[in-house]
Amino acid sequence: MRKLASAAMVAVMSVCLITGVKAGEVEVLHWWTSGGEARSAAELKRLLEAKGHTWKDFAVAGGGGESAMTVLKSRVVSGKPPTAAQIKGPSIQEWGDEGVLATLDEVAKQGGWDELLPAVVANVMKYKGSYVAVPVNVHRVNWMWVNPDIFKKAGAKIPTTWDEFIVAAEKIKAAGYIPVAHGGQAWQDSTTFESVVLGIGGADFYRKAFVDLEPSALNSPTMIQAFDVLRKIKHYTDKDAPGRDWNLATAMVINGKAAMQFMGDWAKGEFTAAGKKPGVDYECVAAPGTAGSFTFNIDSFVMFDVGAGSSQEAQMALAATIMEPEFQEVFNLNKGSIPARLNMPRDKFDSCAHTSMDEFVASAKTATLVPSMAHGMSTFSSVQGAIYDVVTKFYNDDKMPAEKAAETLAAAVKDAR
Amino acid sequence: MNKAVGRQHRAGRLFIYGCLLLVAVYYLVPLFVMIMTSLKPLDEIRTGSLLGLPLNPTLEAWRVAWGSACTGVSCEGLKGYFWNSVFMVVPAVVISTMIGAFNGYVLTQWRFRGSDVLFGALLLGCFIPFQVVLLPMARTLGFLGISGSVAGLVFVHVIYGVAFTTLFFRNFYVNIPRELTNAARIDGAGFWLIFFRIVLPLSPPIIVVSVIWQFTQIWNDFLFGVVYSAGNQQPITVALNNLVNTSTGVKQYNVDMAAAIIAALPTLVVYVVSGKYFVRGLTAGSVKG
Amino acid sequence: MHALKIENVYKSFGDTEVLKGINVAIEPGQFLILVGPSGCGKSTLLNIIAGLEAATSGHIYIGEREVTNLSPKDRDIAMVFQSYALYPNMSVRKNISFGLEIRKVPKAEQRETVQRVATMLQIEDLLDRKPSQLSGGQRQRVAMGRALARDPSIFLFDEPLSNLDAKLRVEMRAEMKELHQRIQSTVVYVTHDQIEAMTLGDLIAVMKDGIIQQFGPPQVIYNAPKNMFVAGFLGSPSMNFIPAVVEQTESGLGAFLEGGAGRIFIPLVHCTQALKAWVGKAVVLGIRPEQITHAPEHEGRIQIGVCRINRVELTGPDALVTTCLNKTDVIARVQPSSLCQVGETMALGFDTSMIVAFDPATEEAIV
Amino acid sequence: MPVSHSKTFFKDLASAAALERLLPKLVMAPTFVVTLVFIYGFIFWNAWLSFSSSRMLPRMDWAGFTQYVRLFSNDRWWVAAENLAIFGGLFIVLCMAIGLFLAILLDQQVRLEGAIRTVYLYPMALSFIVTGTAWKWLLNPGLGIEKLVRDLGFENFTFDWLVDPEKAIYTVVIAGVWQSSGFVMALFLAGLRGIDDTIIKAAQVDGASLPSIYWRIVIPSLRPVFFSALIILSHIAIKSFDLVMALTGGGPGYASDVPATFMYAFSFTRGQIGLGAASAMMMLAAVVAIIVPFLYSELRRGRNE
Repeated sequence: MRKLASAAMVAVMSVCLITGVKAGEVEVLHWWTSGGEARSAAELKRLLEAKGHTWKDFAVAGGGGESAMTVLKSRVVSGKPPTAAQIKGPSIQEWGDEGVLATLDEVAKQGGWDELLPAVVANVMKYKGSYVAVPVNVHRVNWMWVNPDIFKKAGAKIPTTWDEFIVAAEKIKAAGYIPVAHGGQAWQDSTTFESVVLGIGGADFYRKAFVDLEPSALNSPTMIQAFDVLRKIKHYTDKDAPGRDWNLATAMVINGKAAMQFMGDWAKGEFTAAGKKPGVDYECVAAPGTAGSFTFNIDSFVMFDVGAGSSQEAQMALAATIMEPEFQEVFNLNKGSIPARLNMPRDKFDSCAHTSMDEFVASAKTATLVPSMAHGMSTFSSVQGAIYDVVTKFYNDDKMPAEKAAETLAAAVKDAR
Repeated sequence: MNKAVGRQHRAGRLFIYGCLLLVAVYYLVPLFVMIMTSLKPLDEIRTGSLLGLPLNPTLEAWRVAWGSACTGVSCEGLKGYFWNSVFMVVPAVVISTMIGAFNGYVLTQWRFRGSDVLFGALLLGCFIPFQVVLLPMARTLGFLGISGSVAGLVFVHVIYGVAFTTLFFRNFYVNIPRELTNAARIDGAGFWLIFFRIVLPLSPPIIVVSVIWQFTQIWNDFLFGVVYSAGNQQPITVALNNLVNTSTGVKQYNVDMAAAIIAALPTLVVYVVSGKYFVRGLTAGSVKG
Repeated sequence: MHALKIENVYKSFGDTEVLKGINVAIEPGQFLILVGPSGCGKSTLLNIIAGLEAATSGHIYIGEREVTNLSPKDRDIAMVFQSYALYPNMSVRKNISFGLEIRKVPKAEQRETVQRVATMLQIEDLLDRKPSQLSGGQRQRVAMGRALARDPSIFLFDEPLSNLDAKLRVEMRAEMKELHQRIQSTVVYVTHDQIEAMTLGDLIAVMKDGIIQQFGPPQVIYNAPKNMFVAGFLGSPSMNFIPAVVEQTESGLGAFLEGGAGRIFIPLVHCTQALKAWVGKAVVLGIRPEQITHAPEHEGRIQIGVCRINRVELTGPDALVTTCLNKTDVIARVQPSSLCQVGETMALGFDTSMIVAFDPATEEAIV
Repeated sequence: MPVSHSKTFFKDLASAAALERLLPKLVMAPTFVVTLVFIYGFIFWNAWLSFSSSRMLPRMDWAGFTQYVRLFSNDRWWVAAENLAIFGGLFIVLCMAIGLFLAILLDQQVRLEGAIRTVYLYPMALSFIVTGTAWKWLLNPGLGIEKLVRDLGFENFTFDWLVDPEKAIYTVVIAGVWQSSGFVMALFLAGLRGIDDTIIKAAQVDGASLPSIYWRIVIPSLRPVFFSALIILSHIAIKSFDLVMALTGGGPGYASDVPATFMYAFSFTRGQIGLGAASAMMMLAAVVAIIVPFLYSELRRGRNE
């Protein structure tokens, strides 16, 4: 009898001990499932586990997070949200409206986030003045990736305006290369398109069209011009482009089949994986007409309200870990982007990243720092989707006049708001 | 006369075999491409022809897909997920087949007022697009406290599989004469005894059909699997999707293909091994309206 | 004590009423036949007795107890089905012993019973076969065996012989009759075959439209049918119905039949009291074919008429000839030896002692 | 047994019988509840959503027919609806035709029947994701069939339906038929095996030729099989989601979008749950309009037989 009692005592005590450490579990929903991204996520896991918490991986790949969003909505509806999920841009506000997010103000205060983060980034992370999300990186979208060899062979100059682009593209085509590597998927069409709009209309026009969604900008001569340019770009792509994944398009630039690709800086990972060096084997330049401007795409983790307790501790630890320089550095080296926090040592980063960092700070001052429409930073997903539909429809339907496209765009956006 | 008939007959045979073989090629090409690709090294895929035989066949891709491909932060291949799927499929198939058998038994041998209407309603129900049920089902699972668990996933698969299993069993049992169960009732057997002693022993053909159908459906399901499973309990289709859908990095087509075949292997085996019984089971009555 | 009593049983499926107040009672050891055309409700009634279907209202008693709300297994009955309903997955032995097994009869006793029944039905060497390996007649025997093994208070038969060929059916009919006489069990037997009904039954209930039209011993029903339906249903070829007008003559009540070759006077000797009211009115006279034969054979109350023969059918032992009386086809049963050709005339003798008269409006017998 | 048992004993028996009469209903009860809640309840819930202003997550307010108005003015929806008509029609007809044709051929006492049948049947075992991936390769002009034929020396051969917005939906048909026709073949084969031989013999005695025996006698008697196949195929066609996603992703542009992908995109990716719900209601309405008459007539026939 006494034996039994003491055994029970031990059992009770050991339970107390375990909870005493307050080691929690985080369940992180993300769609980084392969290559450099998976390694980056693994790094986060390692850092968190070093703090004594456990990481329950919840990876759902596919379509830039489309499946993951479905899963996330179901989980929130079921009343069991994950600890953190990869959500960015205005969607953070939408989730904030649902009242399911946890506030990170305490962690932010301890970490001095207000000083570390540029105002633009910090604003995206806050809902009604409170931090609810942690940024992991800043992508620049308006890049053009260039194979300098082909330009040399074709005798073309790397374009800085869209007029120059056409001249160069003609030469490259004549030399027997594909001028533009492209994957015909809606988001890639729009990624190219937003660079065109930014290059032709400038940052103010871009903001009016894609942030303020003014009909006068959406259905304007400038927009018509942008659509015309998009169609010209299409003529410089190969006919197998539809449905192609972006990384295969990048591979065409790497392998010397195509001269240029309009893509965000995640494309750099492909070059790096192929053993190519920036400035030597490839060039990273701003898309024509967008030098000095910066379309940003910030990946971030939103923290869900999981109630008090050990999992909340783990959640806070996760938020803090993401903001630590150690993680920001490793992660962004892997991913090709730049850290979201300022004043990081930059010696490990390459020249493209350096350009990106400089322009990020500079463009913030000149008001040419704009959110990426194609990557859900400027509007709610419904509007983004409506724009996608029009752009991709125009891109794939050569019979559709640019005027019609601009008109449809304004109407579709109005409908989706 | 006889010769002419013989020649005509031979021409007919030739036509039959010609058609059958031609169609067989159409059916086999995709599998052939998948297998060949999975056996090639990556650079050979980029340069060579899609239909070409591998010059340096290697099982490396298979090894990677099974044991070391990344499906998230962990890079342990499909092997863990494979068993997740097994633990989900087996109970789901067993339970839905069982319920289907009970329902079919009641709907044919113990009809009651409104049972036909119920059956019609059930049948209509299998046309509901599954996307519609995702959110309300999520809430229900949360309410029942089985969200994000294997039990929850089994629950969902059973619910949306019962319509089909019921259809199969009902159409099979409709051919069992009512007199047979009546005779058993007179002999003193009750509802369950009749089912287990008389009806069930007649059922193997249709059980095979139902099991094959359910097994394939559930094993291959992605939508429910991805939405209702929690992190480390995801079924193999979700892992396959994670593995194939790279957002960054080089696409390893050979690994993708090997993984796709691994994910499809159990259902393939089921079809190949029991295909004969499948057709037999269908013959035995399931196709009779 | 009745072996079976059915009291005021009604049954409807949805809006259609298939049984409209059935009342029947039989004594132990009696062989009751439920006979009628398909759709008359006889099988439904049998199922209700068995408990396979529930009556909408009414009561069923087996022996001294009411079984209306009992399930089949508690009613102490056995049943043989039209399709035999042998369990296809079980051997003959198992088929026979299944009911015993469920009732937890000891193993040894089961074996003994199976042996006894098998011997009785001469199916010993079939015991280890599956039903699919048996012929129709063998299956029928096994189905009987399954019922016999149980030794119930009532046997129910649902058209057990209708799936057999003609010869086998006659054999089995005789065998069943003999078996019943031997074991003296109470039987309810459904059939649409009037010969089975006549030969097997102690009592017959003729059914139509969910109503028992007449209930009684076979010969009574045959000779004194209550209405035209019963009269027409029993007997083959069925009774001739001839429209006629009742007249009062010097020799009593009677009617004239107008044929192609002359007038025949038919005296009406039964129920004269009731028929008096019908003088001058139209009735239907029912005469069975065997009561119209070739003339010389008969004695007694015989009327002879010369008739034109329109059709001749030979059946072997005798011949059926058709003539036309009162504009109605009338069939007579004659000896083949006295047969004439189609178109010729023939003297036919009418045995008027068995003639029944019916009210043409209600089709009820005039009594 | 003592005689005195009778009263209560028989009462017990009666209540046991009542229980037994209740039992079938009890057994069906879970299915009934499940159908009511998880199918019709959810449909009702969805109908409600379609009249709400729900965006990212469900919100139960009343917005009238706004979502339907938006749906009908959405160009993409009409593309999706037209695609379903093209895909569904072709898919069902081709699967039935090929399945029946193969079944008849296989029913001619063919050698190696088992092996051939397995070959025809195996695609059904694969998930649509796998099917889509494999066919994406084969149909890709730069990788698959077009390249192969060109490598054989036919330089002008083009087969670029996958990347042609006008033809992309037909590639979905090709892959879909590939996947499902074998199963239909099995259904028909089973149906053929179930036909009474004497009917065919009788027709032969009557002097009918083999094709006309099939056309006039065998095929009409396969009516129930056509019904089963129709149910299963239309079920697959209407729910064709995975296949489209894996093969074309709805592209190029949204040229090969179908209602299922449309509904998914708007409900989950676009955060327009109300609109998605409205599109789902339209899908259900189409199903009801097509399937219910069939179901009704077949079930009635079944009851009368």
